[in-house]
Amino acid sequence: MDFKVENIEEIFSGEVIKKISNDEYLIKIQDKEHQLQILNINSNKMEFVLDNQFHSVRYIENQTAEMKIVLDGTSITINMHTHLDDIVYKNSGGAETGNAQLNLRSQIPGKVVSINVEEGSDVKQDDIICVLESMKMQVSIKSHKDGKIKSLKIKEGNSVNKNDVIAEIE
Amino acid sequence: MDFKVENIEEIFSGEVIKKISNDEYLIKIQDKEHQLQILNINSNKMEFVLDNQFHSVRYIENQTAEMKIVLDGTSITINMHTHLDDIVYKNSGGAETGNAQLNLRSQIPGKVVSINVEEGSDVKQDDIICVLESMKMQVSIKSHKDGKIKSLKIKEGNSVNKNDVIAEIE
Amino acid sequence: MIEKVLIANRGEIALRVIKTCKALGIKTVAVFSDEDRNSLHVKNATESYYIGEAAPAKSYLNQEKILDVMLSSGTDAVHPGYGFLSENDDFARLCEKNKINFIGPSADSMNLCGDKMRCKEAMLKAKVPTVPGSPDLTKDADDAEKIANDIGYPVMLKSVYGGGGRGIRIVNTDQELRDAYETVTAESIAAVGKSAIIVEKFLEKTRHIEYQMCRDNHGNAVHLFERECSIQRRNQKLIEQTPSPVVDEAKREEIGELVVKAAEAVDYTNLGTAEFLRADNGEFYFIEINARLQVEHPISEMVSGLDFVKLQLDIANGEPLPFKQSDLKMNGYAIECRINAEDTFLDFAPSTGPVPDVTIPSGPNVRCDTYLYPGCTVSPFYDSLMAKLCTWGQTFEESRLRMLNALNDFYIQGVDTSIPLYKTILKTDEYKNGQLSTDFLKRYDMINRLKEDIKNEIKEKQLPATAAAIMYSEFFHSKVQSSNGTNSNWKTNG
Amino acid sequence: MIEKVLIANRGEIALRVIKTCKALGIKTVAVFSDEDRNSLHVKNATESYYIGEAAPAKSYLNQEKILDVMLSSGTDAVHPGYGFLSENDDFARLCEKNKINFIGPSADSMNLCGDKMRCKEAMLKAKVPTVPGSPDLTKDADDAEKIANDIGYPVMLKSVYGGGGRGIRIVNTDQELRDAYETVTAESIAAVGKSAIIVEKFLEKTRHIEYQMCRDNHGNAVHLFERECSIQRRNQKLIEQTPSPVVDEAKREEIGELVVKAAEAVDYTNLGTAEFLRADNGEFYFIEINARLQVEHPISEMVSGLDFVKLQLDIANGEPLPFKQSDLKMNGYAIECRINAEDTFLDFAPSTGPVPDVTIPSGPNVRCDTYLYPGCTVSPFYDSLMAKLCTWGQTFEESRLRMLNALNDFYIQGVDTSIPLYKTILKTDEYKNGQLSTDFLKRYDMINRLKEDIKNEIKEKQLPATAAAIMYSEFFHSKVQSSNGTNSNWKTNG
Repeated sequence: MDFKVENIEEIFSGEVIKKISNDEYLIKIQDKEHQLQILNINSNKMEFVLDNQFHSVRYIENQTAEMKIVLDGTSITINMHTHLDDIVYKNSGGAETGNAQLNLRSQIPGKVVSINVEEGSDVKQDDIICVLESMKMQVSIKSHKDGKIKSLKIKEGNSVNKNDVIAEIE
Repeated sequence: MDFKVENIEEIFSGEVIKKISNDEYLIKIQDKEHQLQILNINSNKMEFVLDNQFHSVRYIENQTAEMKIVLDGTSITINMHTHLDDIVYKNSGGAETGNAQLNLRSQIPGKVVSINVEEGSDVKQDDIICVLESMKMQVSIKSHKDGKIKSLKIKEGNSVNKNDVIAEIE
Repeated sequence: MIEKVLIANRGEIALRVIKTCKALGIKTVAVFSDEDRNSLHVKNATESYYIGEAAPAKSYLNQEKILDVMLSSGTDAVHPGYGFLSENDDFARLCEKNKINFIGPSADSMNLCGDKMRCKEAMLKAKVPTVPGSPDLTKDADDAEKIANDIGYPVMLKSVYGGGGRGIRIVNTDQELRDAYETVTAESIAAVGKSAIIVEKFLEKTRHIEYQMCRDNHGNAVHLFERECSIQRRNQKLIEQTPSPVVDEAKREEIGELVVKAAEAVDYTNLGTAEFLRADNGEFYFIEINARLQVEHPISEMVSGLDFVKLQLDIANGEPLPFKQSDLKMNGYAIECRINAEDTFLDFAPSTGPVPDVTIPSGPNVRCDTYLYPGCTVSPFYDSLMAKLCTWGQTFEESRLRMLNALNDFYIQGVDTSIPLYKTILKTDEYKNGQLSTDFLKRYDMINRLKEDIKNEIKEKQLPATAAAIMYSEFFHSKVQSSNGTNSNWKTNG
Repeated sequence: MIEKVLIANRGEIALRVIKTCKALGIKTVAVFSDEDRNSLHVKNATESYYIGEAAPAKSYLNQEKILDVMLSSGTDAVHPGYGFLSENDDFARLCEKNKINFIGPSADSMNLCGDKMRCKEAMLKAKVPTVPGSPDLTKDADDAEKIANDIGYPVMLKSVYGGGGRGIRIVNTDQELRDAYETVTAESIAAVGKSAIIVEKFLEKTRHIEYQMCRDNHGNAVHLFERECSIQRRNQKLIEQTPSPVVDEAKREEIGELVVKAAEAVDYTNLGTAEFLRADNGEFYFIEINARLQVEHPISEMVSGLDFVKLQLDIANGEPLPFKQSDLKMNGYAIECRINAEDTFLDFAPSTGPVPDVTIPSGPNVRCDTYLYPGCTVSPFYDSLMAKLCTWGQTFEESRLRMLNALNDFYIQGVDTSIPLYKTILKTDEYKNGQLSTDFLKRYDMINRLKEDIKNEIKEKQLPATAAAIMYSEFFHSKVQSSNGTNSNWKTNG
């Protein structure tokens, strides 16, 4: 199995070599063997000792080829695959980025206090589309491009979550 | 239902009068009504507000007529019955107390470091039967009465738990 | 004598006040909104009362409702904390009228402090130097624009009712000024229900240095030393420390004397804070009085050895100060980091939601004031301060190292926090050398240095991270394939 | 310079040492037995090594094994904590031989301190007054009986290798002496593998007052003030405080000078403690030197502002003391309560087992050193100290009130603790007035007063306890009978 840790270039190969006892394993990472002892494990969390160093890991999110963990307090994303080199990362495509992107999304949660445009309005990049309030702060959500408001997905007084679509701009 | 709190003389009658909302109740204790709101509850623990005072209770042990709880950090035993006055407490009998008691029990957990008597030995009250070690302390277990060792229930080097029988003395 | 205190607040400051009251045997009354039903202040107070919906206007700003609770619960005093009603002189007056001891200055003094223009006049009269700016409240955006052009950009727009950095914008052009005028007005109205704006010259490379004021009802006044709060984002303090690296014993005394004059000029009683800008040339300019206990009071408690809430209660009870200025000695160095729920990389945008797990740092000379507990929720209705992490040391270096250690121990699951940023800041030479200014973050490119640090940290953890991933696959993907023998060779799947 | 420290210990003291090392950027190596696989010291150290079975002789007392770990892990220094190998001069010598910096006195000095007879001689030579007693080690029980009859009962039997109150018995008759001689021998052998017993006159109504000694490798010595540790059970300290209520500035200096002489008399280096008995007439008698960091060191840290572990590391690194006696000032009042796993009503018998839940107190000027966490286990293999709860105050009263508050907040599920006893003690006038003596518990009938307090506490909680019982029945016995309507009347079952 190959592993790639976040935005670090190197790709690591890794596997379990041997189960030494009920909770002890010999694993191999990049041709080097390491002793690993599990102190406790469930599907959300593992505590383990690797080469005499204690670590605690929380498994936050798991997909086939990507895993989000918190290791000793640090958030880390790991990509994994049998042969990682072959994969075209989903993030490397051009979909949903920059000018081509239809949806304007909110990057924060908050309550809509005002909407500054209507459906059909023409907008320029950085024009204020709406204002959200969260934690006593007023935050303006600005258009990510020049275009026309195709549809508005919010109402005044409603709450939006992070990543909710604010408007479609074409 | 009647309730008696540990060694306090008074017996309290108590019942739920009314469920006000999903988590609010009106209860009656000794003819006085009280508002009770549950913040969260499971079979081990409840957090509640009684007459605007917050309390946290852990249910440690429950039997039909007796309940052990920890209320706001204090351990309390509660006896309960439809009519508490009618009950003959199991503790008020003479069984297993004082001179009539057969079993010598250990009141502490520990490892048996030495046994000072044999089966058949005659012992006097306060004679040392055995010595236990726990938390680096040596503690002598003494006979609770004059008598003869009927049987010994321990071996040197073994561990005993709190309340384990050490010996039968008749 | 105060026997029962209602705390008209929530979060860590409510807990802070309860702590001292409990130790002194004073009963406490908590109030809570829908959002705070399961909050710790509700659980730790002697009594707790529900006062309304989550939105502050419906609960923590609802004077009538809070007054009802005070009267029905037999409360004899109220501690307002900071924010909410703490600097609302109408509320202070309402309490005075109802014979409830408001723990803070009198309504009149609070009104004077809150009215930044009249306060400034009082200071000028008392010969306390202030920042150049508009002589009066601005009438409207047009008026503000005119003043800005008179004193020259950059200028600062400031709601006189704002506080803690909210309702403040720095603007460089007429257009920016007009936009900001609207936002500041809206924020001020949302926060305290009213708005009035002044314009002031914006001084560059300034430090924010403030003094703890303390004055009893008999006219005895002292200062409890300074705090430097220069590390800010969006005009809100992030990291505070005391003593300030640019205040020596002589300067402390010199400005301290001004602070006592300032307190007298507005007839201030109880604890408060006099805020100053220190220009790069070493001059101090009075900016405003915060007529309340500050967020950052713990670091002053650490170096003075005093319990400020106890001191507030004693003063409110009419007792004379138990010390003179000459009795007070500063002991050691203290630092506070404000642990906010925010996304550093998204211009500090709020981050809210459930916190399934949290580890609170502790240890010798570490203090953490927080409302967090495993399973709690960070609400979007209230401000982003989740915890105040403070450390003390006999030297500044000791305090700094303890803080770094404590920041490493602090784990908050579920929301973004400012903890990584603070770790980066505390390790920089600029911070160690005390090269502080209110534009510290931008001046020293802290966000990019944070990015670099995070990258390096992940790099260091590559090996155990890979091991963690391997074991996860092993356990939760390939369990069926495994044999049970002790020495069997397992094959990884894939 | 020390870069990597092995901590030859477990529990709270291992965590305490790790904390300072971490802040200073020094790597730490933990060792653990089977029983401690999941202990916090294993998780917090940079590296952790398994060293054997639960029984101390098989692990924490296993010098060879620990040496192996030190050599293979590239450790350059060892911190022994207290107990275990901390006062074993063979171990200190083994470290010296292997060029590992033993953080403590030299093996020779430790040997001299540990040999209570030779130490006493050295003190007499240095004109430090000592307690009347046997001139030499006792040969056997017969010899001990003879000496006891010479100096008159009550006498104290004391293993010269004991420590922290273990291996000590007070006896009043020949028969008691003979029984105790055996027990003390056995306990000493179990704890440190050897035994040798002295007999001393037992002074009544004495106070236990000790001084923190501090001496560097260059002969500079100071004392870091006294601690009064008179509240004891079975000759083990329960509650400590500093300053002592019977030591004023002049007395502090007078005895402090003796302490410096004592340190010089045995060529002591690093931190240690000189223990004294103070007779009711005010006389101080030296009893022994504890050649290690004491359990109760945090309260001295609190009033001195020093980090003792850092100080130990600096001295071990050969640095000269950074202060003179005249630089040191005592600041405020500190109290420590030793939170033990024991049954107060069963003659303080050990209580062990799983701890499913625990709430650790915190707050301004509260410090809790502990190995507890929810889900941990209190092991029968090691001693009963689970936590050290310390509070500081500018006045004694402030410290006492904070302690009471913190004791109330402390919740440990699953084992009996000494917390209720401490709450009772701290509320008595005798404690408040400083009427302390080593027989405090018996003299003032504390156990019965505790019983009374518990009874009253339960009485006060009768109403909510009944409510809790009602709701339990409601929810878990009669659920099936209930209707779901919002306003329906529920019937209790019964």
